[in-house]
Amino acid sequence: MDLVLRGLNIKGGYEMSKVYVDAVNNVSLELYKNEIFGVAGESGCGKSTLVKILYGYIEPPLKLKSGSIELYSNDEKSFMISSLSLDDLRKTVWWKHISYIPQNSMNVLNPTTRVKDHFAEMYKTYTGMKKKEAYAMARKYVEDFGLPSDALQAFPHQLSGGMRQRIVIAVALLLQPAMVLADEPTSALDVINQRAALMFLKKAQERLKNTIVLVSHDMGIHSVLTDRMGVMYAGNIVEVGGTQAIFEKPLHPYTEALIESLPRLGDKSQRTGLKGQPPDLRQPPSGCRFHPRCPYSKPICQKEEPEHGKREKDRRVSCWIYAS
Amino acid sequence: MKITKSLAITIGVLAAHLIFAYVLPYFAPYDPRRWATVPRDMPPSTAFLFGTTTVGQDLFWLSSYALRNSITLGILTASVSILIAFLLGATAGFVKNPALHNILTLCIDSFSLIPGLPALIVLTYSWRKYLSPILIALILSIFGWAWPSRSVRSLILSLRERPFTHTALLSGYSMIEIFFKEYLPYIIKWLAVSFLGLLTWAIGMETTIAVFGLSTLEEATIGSILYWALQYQAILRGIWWWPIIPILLLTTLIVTIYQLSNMIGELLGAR
Amino acid sequence: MKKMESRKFKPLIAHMLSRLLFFLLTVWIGLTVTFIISRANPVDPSVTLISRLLSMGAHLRPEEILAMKQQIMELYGLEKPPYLQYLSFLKGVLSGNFGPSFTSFPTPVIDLIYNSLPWTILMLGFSTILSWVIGNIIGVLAAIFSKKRISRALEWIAMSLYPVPYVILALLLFLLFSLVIPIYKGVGGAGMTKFSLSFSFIAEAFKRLSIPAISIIMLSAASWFLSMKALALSVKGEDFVNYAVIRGLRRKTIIKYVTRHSLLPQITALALSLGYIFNGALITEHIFSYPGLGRLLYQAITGADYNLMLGILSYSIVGVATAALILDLIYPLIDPRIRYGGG
Amino acid sequence: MSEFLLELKNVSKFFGYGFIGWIKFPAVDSASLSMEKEPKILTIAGESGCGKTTLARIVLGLLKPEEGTVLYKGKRVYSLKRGERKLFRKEVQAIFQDPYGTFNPLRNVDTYLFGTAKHMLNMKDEEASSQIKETLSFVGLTIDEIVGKKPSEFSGGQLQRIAIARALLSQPRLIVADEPVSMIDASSRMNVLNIFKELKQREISFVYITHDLATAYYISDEIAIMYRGMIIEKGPADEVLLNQYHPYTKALVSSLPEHGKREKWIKEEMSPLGMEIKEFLASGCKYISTCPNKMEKCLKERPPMFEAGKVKVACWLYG
Repeated sequence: MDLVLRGLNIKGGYEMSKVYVDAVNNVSLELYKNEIFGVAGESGCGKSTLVKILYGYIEPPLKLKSGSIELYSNDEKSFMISSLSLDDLRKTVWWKHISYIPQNSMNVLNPTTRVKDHFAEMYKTYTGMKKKEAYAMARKYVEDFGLPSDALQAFPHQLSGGMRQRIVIAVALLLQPAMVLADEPTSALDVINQRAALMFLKKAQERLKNTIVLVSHDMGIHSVLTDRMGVMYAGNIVEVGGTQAIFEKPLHPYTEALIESLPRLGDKSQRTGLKGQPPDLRQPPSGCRFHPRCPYSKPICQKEEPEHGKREKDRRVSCWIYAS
Repeated sequence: MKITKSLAITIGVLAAHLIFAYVLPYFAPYDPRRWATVPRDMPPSTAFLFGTTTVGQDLFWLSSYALRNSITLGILTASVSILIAFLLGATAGFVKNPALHNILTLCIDSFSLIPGLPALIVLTYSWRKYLSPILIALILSIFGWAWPSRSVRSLILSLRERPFTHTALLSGYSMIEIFFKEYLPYIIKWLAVSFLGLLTWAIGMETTIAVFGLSTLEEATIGSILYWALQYQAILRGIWWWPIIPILLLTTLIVTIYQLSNMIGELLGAR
Repeated sequence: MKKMESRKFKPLIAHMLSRLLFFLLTVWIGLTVTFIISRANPVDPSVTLISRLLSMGAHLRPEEILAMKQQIMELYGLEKPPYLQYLSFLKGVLSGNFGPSFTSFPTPVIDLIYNSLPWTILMLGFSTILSWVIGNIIGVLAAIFSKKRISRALEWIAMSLYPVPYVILALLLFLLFSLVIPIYKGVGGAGMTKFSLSFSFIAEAFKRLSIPAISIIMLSAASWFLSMKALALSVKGEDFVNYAVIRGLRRKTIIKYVTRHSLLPQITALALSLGYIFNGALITEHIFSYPGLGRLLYQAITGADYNLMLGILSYSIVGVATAALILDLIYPLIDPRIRYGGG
Repeated sequence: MSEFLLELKNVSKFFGYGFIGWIKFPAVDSASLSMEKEPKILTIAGESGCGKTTLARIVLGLLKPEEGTVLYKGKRVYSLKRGERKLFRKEVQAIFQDPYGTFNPLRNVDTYLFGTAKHMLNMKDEEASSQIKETLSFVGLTIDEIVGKKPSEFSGGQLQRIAIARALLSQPRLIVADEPVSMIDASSRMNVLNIFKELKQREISFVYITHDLATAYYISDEIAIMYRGMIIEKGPADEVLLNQYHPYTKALVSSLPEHGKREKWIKEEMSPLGMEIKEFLASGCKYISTCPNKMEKCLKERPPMFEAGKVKVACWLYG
């Protein structure tokens, strides 16, 4: 499989007057062409921060402490995102090769600008197109996507949340980037609109054969949409593998608890949740960060961080249970 | 850390003003309002720290009196205005009937748009024979309440929508208890900040109507000193210290109070 | 789809109606307050007026005084029941009839106001627009470059200027331009009350206008600067601006985004603060003897011209409310959310 | 005495928008519901803006409906006498969505517990504190953990448990839980929902308001589905959620992302929803713009509640 992005030992967090919040701790990951990679985890686990770092959008108080991120574009160029400045990223990498669908994305369009101008701005910025030409291009582009073209004339608030969401997705795919980062793209939408938006995203991905990183706290979404996924807890990726494999047999105790606590239609068996609270990342627990809540905790878990070890093919997990 | 340092400076400057205004008058060697007690038109010197006026008053003692009166008048006005603002704003915020609520809201909004100065001038003119600092404070209050009232209203409206209001209701608190226990801490924070705002507004407004010749001109206030300075053409005759001294006192006072209100607002998280 | 609905223009009409209602209510409340103020007079206005006439050297016989008193009572409608007095007062304002001025007897009050009004409008229009534009431009730039030292310096200056009352700054400038840089000496208010559109007139008017206007411009600009900076800083943190940054749009576009969005509340704020600015104009005009309503008002006070005072007060209220109404009606042109509803 | 604990008959609540609220739209549109005396968990499910929170507030006696009647134990909630009102307050309690909004950030959380004990149970401080201790231990907290602390010192899950303890303290008969777990992490959600299940054994009924059909299925006995202010389907939870009668319920269930549904979820055709306000004001069926089964009749006439098996459904398909 073709590699699209490689992140090595990424460590980053928020530095605010003397306090450091360790948001992403020593994360390594490889993403391939033509896949939807899911990042799962609960609030505060660092999944949004990870995506920001992958995009290279690092502004104070966010700080990248160490690690490297390399992106391989469709035309076989490579970019070292972690060492480019914001200005360079903007000029050479962003949107052409990697684009972003931000959190709360149904409300990110400029309320005083018509939808067509959102497209036109992108054409003008990245291809130097004239306004008229850009409008025509936008029209054609939107129609190709199966979206109603009179949505272009509307102001964002005139469209439904689901429609705005699909517009934002369309904007992200405008220049056919090798990779799209989607950070909780549908968490504000209701299930029906969420499904419509994600199906829209999936269809576009199938057509463009690019890579999508989909961040979501909702395990259900991962189960129906992503090909591979990583589960994050307190800044670490604790388990990576094929989505179906993970759902069928979760290896990490945390992944297991997440899937176990998921209620399902047609199944009324008693379910239990995890005990305790996620850790305070200003003072993360020693050893394995999950050990205070882990039902299988062993003495070594308190002392040493487990390796991110390979299990089976394409499956990695960091837990002392599996230490040889 | 930075806030505490500038807060210390601000409080220091304010304290100096307050001592000048409220302690010094007790040490005045004579009634500084009386004319012809000192030589006329003397520029500031060691003998007359702030100089003297054309009618023979020592500006040092006179402005100490004046500052006291101006601040007192300002405090009085701000208190009455805040009270009106609080009562009307709270009513507008609490009224359940939407029509009544809209009417009250429109009234408060209209009142904040009406230019107060000409109205103040007509009113003080009508009552000019009876003007005393208290009456002036009351008249000023008629035009001071509208702006803070708007904010009290919207503050209560937003508090009423907060879920903790429902929690309190479900815990058996009455609406009156909720008002005093849940809302008052927020409202007081806010009132503290707007009290200071009104204080500066009132001091400035008294000075303004005094310059139009419509304040208690016999009583020393910052405004009346300026009025007499203008009447005696002090600026054109080059007696610059006569207007400059009260202007400087007033400006430093008002800027200091404003800084203080900003800092308090920031500390309390009001706004 | 939704486009159909927007064609009905309902939100726009609703907006206009509500602003019109607000305008009418403001004028009505203002005039009612004026009426109450005028009747809550501890002294019988006819006595005041007659003693005023007598002190001006008029020799009147007792019966003439009585007749005059009767005339004045009629003019004020004082013998009628209060609600009729109120109605005839409102009628008087609407038809511009405030009776004669007593300082320039028998010129009607309305003529004096019409002579001064253009000067005030000129001063207010010039200084308000200029200060709003300056304050907002600098405010946005200070917010965009909020980490630069000059941005903090400007904020510091504005914070020290903002709370200063108009009267104080006007006096300071008067002092400055009369004593230190004596360029305002002699440019009193005398002459030049006829308004025309000739070039020499405009040049002369501008010369008289510019220095008094400085005090209004300085204070207003400081206030617009502060609110604009705060607004723009919060807009800068909003999702749609962040999204523009993520999309890699040029800085120019982002400044445009922030500016446009922060300007909207500033227009509303301008409409609401017109009364306050008008107060400032009155005091400035008085101190610089600029031939507008402020000077006229001072003349009315010194001349005990009660009719003139009431006239100025009533027209100030109507004028300020009208200006606010115009701004409110322009607003939807700039904010599409009002035009098409929602938002 | 009435056989029902709670009964809503044709309840409507209008909200105004536009110029001083001239245009009225029904946030709740003639909703009828009933709950038997026997302890049950009734779910009111629907998507954001469907009127479920408004309905919850109406049930709680916090928001007076313009039309219809709300009966609690056979008495009209909005015209209770003083003593009855007090009893109603004591017996009908609530848990809200945002645990941080539930308590005033300027006050200590324990004041609400002592306040409830004082007002509802007429307890003196000592008696109250032993009662509070007991209630807190039920939700897995101790009194020392919470006394003298502001809401900001707790996690969301802890606060939600304190909120449950507060509601329990007045010994309620009915608890209205408005999206109680939507702001809690998925892994701790079940802990809260299991508390509800356990409380049902202790003779407490629940109105569970949610957008999440999976948790609804997990805990509820009965369910009512709302769409644009209207209840469009109601009945036993198993029946409604597994057999779905109304086309909207079908769309909701099929859109639920769940493990094992992958193929269907991505491939099956579906249409996104229309614009809200317009649908609220529709004179016929409100689901018409997206419904795959729409008929001529649906446009003109609003469907009444038809019986279909064990459920009631507002759709002409069953007329």
